[in-house]
Amino acid sequence: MARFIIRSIISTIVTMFLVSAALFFLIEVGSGDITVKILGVFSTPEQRASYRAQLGLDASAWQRYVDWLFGNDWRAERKVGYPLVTAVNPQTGEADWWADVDGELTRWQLDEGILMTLIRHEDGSATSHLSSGAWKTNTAGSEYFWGVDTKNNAVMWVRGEGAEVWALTKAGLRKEGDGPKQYIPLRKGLLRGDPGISLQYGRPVAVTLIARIRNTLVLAGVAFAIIMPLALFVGILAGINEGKPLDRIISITSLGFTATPEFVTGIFLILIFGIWLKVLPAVAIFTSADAIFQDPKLLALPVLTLTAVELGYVARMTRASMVEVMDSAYIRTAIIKGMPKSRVVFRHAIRNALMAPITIIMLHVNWLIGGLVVVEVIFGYPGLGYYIYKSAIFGDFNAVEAAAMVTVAIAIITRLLGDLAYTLLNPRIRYS
Amino acid sequence: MTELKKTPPVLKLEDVAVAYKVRGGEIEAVQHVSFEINRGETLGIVGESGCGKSTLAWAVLNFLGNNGYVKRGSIKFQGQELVGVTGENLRRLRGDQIAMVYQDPMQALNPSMRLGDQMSEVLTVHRGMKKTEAEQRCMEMLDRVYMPDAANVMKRYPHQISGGQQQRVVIAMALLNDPALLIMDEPTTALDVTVEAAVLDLIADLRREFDTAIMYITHNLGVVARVSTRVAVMYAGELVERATVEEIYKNPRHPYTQGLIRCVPKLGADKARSVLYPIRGRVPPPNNRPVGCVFSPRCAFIQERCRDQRPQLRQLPDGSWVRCHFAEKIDPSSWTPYDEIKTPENLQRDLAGEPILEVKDLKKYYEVRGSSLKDVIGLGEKRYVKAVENASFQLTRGTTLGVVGESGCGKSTLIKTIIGLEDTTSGEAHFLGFDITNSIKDRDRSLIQELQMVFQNPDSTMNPSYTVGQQISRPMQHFKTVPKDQIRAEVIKLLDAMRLGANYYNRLPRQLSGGEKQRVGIARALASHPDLVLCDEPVSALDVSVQAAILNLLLEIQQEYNTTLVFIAHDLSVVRFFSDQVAVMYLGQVMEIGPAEDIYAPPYHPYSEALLSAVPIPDPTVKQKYIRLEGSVPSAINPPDGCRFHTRCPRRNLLPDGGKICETEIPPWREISAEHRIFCHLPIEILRDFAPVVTQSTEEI
Amino acid sequence: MLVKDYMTRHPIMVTPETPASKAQRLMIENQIRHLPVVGSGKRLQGLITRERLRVPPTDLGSLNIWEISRLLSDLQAKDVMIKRIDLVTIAPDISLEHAAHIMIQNKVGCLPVVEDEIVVGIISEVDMLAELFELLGGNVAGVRVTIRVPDQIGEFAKITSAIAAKNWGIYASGGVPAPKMPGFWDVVVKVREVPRDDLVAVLKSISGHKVIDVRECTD
Amino acid sequence: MAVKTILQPISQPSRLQKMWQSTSIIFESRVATVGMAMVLFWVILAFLSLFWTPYDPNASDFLQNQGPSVQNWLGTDHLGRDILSRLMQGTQVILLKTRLPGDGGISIPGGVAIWGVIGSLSLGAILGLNAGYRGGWWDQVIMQVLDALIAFPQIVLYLVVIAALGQGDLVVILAITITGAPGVARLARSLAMDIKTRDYIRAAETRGESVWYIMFWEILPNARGPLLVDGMLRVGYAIFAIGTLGFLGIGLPPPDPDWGNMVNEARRNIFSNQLAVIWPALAISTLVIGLNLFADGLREEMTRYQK
Repeated sequence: MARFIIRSIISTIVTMFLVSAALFFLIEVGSGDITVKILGVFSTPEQRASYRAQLGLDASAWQRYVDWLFGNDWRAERKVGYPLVTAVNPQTGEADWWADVDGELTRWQLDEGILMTLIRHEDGSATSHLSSGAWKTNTAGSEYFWGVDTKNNAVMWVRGEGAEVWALTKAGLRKEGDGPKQYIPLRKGLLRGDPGISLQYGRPVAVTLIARIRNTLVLAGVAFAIIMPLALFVGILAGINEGKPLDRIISITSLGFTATPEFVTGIFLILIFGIWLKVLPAVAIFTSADAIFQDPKLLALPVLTLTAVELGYVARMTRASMVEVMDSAYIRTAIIKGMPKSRVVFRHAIRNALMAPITIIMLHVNWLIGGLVVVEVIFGYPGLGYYIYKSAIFGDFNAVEAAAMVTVAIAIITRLLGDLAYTLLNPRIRYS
Repeated sequence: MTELKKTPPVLKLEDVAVAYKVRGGEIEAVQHVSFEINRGETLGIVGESGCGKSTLAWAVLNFLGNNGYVKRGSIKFQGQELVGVTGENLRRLRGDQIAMVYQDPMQALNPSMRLGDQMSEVLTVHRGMKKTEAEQRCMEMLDRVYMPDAANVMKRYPHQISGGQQQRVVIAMALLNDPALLIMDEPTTALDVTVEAAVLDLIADLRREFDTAIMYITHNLGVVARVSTRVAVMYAGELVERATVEEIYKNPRHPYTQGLIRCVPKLGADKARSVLYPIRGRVPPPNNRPVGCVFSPRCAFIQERCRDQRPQLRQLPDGSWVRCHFAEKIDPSSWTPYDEIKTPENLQRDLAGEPILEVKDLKKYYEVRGSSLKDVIGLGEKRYVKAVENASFQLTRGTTLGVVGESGCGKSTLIKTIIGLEDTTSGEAHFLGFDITNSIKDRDRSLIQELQMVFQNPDSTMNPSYTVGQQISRPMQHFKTVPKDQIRAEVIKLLDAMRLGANYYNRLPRQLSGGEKQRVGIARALASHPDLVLCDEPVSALDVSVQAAILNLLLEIQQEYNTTLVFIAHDLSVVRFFSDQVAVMYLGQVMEIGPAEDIYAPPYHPYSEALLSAVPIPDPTVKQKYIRLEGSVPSAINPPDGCRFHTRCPRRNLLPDGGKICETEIPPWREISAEHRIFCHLPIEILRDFAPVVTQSTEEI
Repeated sequence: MLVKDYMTRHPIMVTPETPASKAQRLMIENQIRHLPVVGSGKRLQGLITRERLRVPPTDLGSLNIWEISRLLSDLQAKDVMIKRIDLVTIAPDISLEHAAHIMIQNKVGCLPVVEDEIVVGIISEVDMLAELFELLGGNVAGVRVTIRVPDQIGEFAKITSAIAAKNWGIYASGGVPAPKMPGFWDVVVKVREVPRDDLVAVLKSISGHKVIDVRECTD
Repeated sequence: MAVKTILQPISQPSRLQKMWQSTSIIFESRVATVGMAMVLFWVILAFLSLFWTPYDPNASDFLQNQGPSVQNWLGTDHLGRDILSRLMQGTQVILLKTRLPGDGGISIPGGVAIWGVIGSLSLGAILGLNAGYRGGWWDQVIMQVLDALIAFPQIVLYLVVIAALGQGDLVVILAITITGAPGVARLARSLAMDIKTRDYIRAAETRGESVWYIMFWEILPNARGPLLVDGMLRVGYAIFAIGTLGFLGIGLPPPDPDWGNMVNEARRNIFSNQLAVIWPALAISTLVIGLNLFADGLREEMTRYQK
């Protein structure tokens, strides 16, 4: 058994890496120029190039993958020469990057060609000083300086060559002088819980994502809690009555539900409950991310839609497995031993019949997530799926990558759990 | 004593017919079957596959599925009608008064329940016994079926014990409630011969002790002879003959029974001195049985009356029952072989001729992975399954080497290594002077062509997607042995040689019977005119009547093409009949090798002796010495040191201090003659002193 | 010679719900006189004998023909059986003579053999008689001699050694106190394949012994 | 001689008879027959739409959001287009044609769903056969990659692929291929692992046949049945997916009407015109259910046939 579990875990880790790489390169390589979307179609190539540099997109794809996954502060640290740390900005509640210069959290700023040092105080405010003797000379003779700027980038200024950059502000693009030659947008990397900044909203992805994940987990959890017992029950019921009318009814109904896309089911449910019967709101308006906790009734239709689609699938799997088991030689033995039907089903059949569906159900969790995306879009539910959809449409790759990795992680971890459950149910693996 | 008290039969079938509903009608799988079984009696039911013998067992248990039912007749159990009993009444009978043991114990046991739970529920459900008490009983019963370490076995899962032990558990489970009737459907077919022998002994013991009526279903004439008191022979859904076991073998009345007995080689018979006579034709399908006697199309004694009048089962003056119009008139000794059976002649081979295959110290180890953390990441100590250890032999052109041994003895690995499906770990192997220790990928095409193989399972030997012609012509195209435009003619020539005929060219495998598929398999192997053909149990999956035909065919081919054969089988009689030279293998090691007739008579290796003692012989008058091996075959990962057989050897104590030497030292090869060698510590003199295992009882019964 | 060796294993049994008419038919068809009634798991609940199936005429006197037939068809095994509490049973490990004693004492012709209340067999007078038959070698040919011997230690040995000295084999033997002759035992021996007169001569030569009956039986 | 008389030649069925035999299995199962009828209905409509639709599907010729009438059998949508014409035209791009990118407006025969499934069947079969037959490292590596693909929630994979490559028929085909291939590969692998234990594979190996010959000429023909049934089911999934993508607004691009997109657009007017939502929704579910029933019945019948 140890062997099986270790293999599963190793395979899971390898899978996660493969997936992260595939995801990253697919999006990075495939997607067009993201700056067009952010800056608008009327932006000039020069503006876009400048902005690309600020986003760090001018680095090689490999470099960015490593940055994305493991962060780049350790890389920037070597250039800056000081440890880089984060400190929470009390105004925004988000973390800012600072260099730890001998115990003082420090940033730099180039003002009219003069390098200024910003020292952070305990309360979060900073005071500005003139920086002296910081410039270094490179082999070509020009003076340069690596430091942390006020926009959480590690940057390189060159003395006397303040570049002209286009900065994105609330009011639009603004041309600024004194710009750095090189940017490293500081990040901790996905593995350390920092998936970067959302390009669409300009805020850290991690902050918005957590509320979304929570909402989705509520929706999926409620649906899962309804689907599983119900589907297993119905499937087993159909399985032990193979070929009888009850089985036919259950099979055909569940086939019908499974084969109907979520959006069709969802629309029909809205029509029935929202428009014709008027018992539930046809269009649920989620005023805030916490709306579901204030009005749980909003969950009803999304959950019902998910249930309709998933129930059929799981029930069919269970039925097939049950039919196969009921046909096996050892069930025949149990019947010939004179065991009552109930004992044959509960003691002999169910355990074996559940082995196959449990792995398949766990594999199916990513299908459930797919359903979630559609359901959340139909009902405007503020969850992970809706977030992925919005981000994907916008091309917000930081957000898509992070959210997709979360879904993948959920899928893979449930599959691992499925493997473990299978191991526990199946003594042939447990004792080998 | 038992004859004194007349007791009613436990099971009585009268004119039973069982039918299955299928699309567009129904099929009567079993017709006109009548018999009774008394207490303490074993009725052996023999017949070839598809004759309806298993259906009969299911009919007794009223377990015919959704589409089967007893169409006519009555099945009385303990005087009470079983047909039509359903629900709770039926459930109470099953497992309590009627129990069953099946062919494949691994399938019959629930893989995810502990054996103890599976056994004890029989008692807790039927008798309302308390769990602890029931488990106590189960343990006693396991002891009774000679299961070592019963308490431990109760806690295990089916896959953790061996096949023979599983069958003991199933038998113990069946006997827990002291049933009046025990139905056994091929209970030993999946077991090795030495294990089978032990289980058969057990069944005989238990029948005496429990006074149970046993309905024993099997296809094996040898097994029937060993366990039964009376025998019923079934053919095409009908019971054709019923008599005591002695009578059936000594004086078979029905032409089919006579035919069956002529099909199987007697242990000790060889191809030079005896001939196997297959039954011509094939069993008619249930929906197309002849109007008259079901056996008439295949009967040598057919008369006009047989064609249109169906005979009844009737009793002859000597007490046996037979379904034949002319049972009294048929004299088996007047039977003459059909024209088409050529009796191969001049089959004595010279083993000293030109060697075609030379194998020396051949080893094949497989690496196995452990399950510890170290093993998973590849740092664990490497362990090996020692599948073949130091095999050495020579094979003369045109002769046959038979390899016998129980499952896991390495005989299949040996031929896989020779043919190149596996590469060799070490040792030498030369075929026609070429080195063949490499794998087939590295061999020259012309060498591959000379080494071909015939496989065991007729159902998987042919690719279901291609016609017979396509499959036989493929080797000719591949090896380019035949010009393209002549391939068809060549294939048809081969088909004729296989006695199949040109009209088989376009048939698909699913239109062929098992024997025909096997013939095509042989034709395909011969298509490239190989010098050496390796046969991996080519007849073990076939019915006996077909088996004889295939063996004859192989003999004929060998004679015609002067092909050399390596013939693997687990049936000792077949190997003896078929081979010139025999190698006995145990746990990867060749234990004895020599001319066929020498292997089957002393001096022999203690393992060969045990095998001979275990093999079921289709003749109740033959006496076998009683030798049973203890324990089970050790793992090939850690084979015993010294002699690999020492853990089970019944002859060890003939050596001083109980054979200590066997545990530590690898035995020497004892040269009995130039060709005959025995791998044993026992000196030749002692080996020579062994009494023969098989003796013909001279006393008339 | 224990009960378990002589009892009938796997007797035909019925459930308490079996109609009495069916039970009767079973007994007639299979020529048996006792039918144990068992619940689930062969647990003994009662016993039906042929006598129990006869309805006492006094019960019938007041009924008309229709009522009788209905009464009979409604009757179940449990209505006619001897109840478990009234039954005498025996365990399989008891000696045969002990069983005989129980049967004589209780004046019953049959004892269900039970182990933990579960029926494992049934033993009846016929089984007892069968044992007697076997004991005295009833089924083989030979010379059967009855000898009256004094009730002393060593007298039986004289007979056996005399026969053994001639290299003959005793097939069966038995002894009982001579009827109405205190101080004497009647010993029966059966010897196979021996000339009658030779045997009698040998036995007569033993002093104090008296051959009181000689007969030769064939198969 | 006696043998010859018993071996009466079995008459060879003609090609037509063989075809009838293999199709007649469909009618053995009521489920499959019903499924086939549902699928055939749409296929016939699709072919019909090539030559005739009641009106131009993209012309706003009528009043908006009208119910069914003699003029417009199924009513009109929010732009005043005839729903029936749009439904009929919508079948084409799923089942009958794939529009190549470029200005020429060139289409190739075979719908997006069909090509997507063909793609996933071919890719999956190649990967699965290699993994299953060769085993060892091949198996490890291929299965690891496939596991990674399977780990993606399918819809997320669609979103990502489309976000990366933009909309278009070929992109949808690619997305269906990528999402479908792992499933096919798993099936092909398990079939190959089963079939490779058969003796006829041993026979081919002892003939020294190449690995590719064994995989494609010895194994594949015997794995054909289950793979085709799976393909049939996958056409259903593909239509399902195309509908979902259309609904999300990232499916097949205009001008051809797309059922999912029709549902999405009509949804906005759901209070005033419910029928405009119901028709395309029904269309998708009947076609998908039909395909599912067909495949299911066929599979059941095939396993019974094998028994």
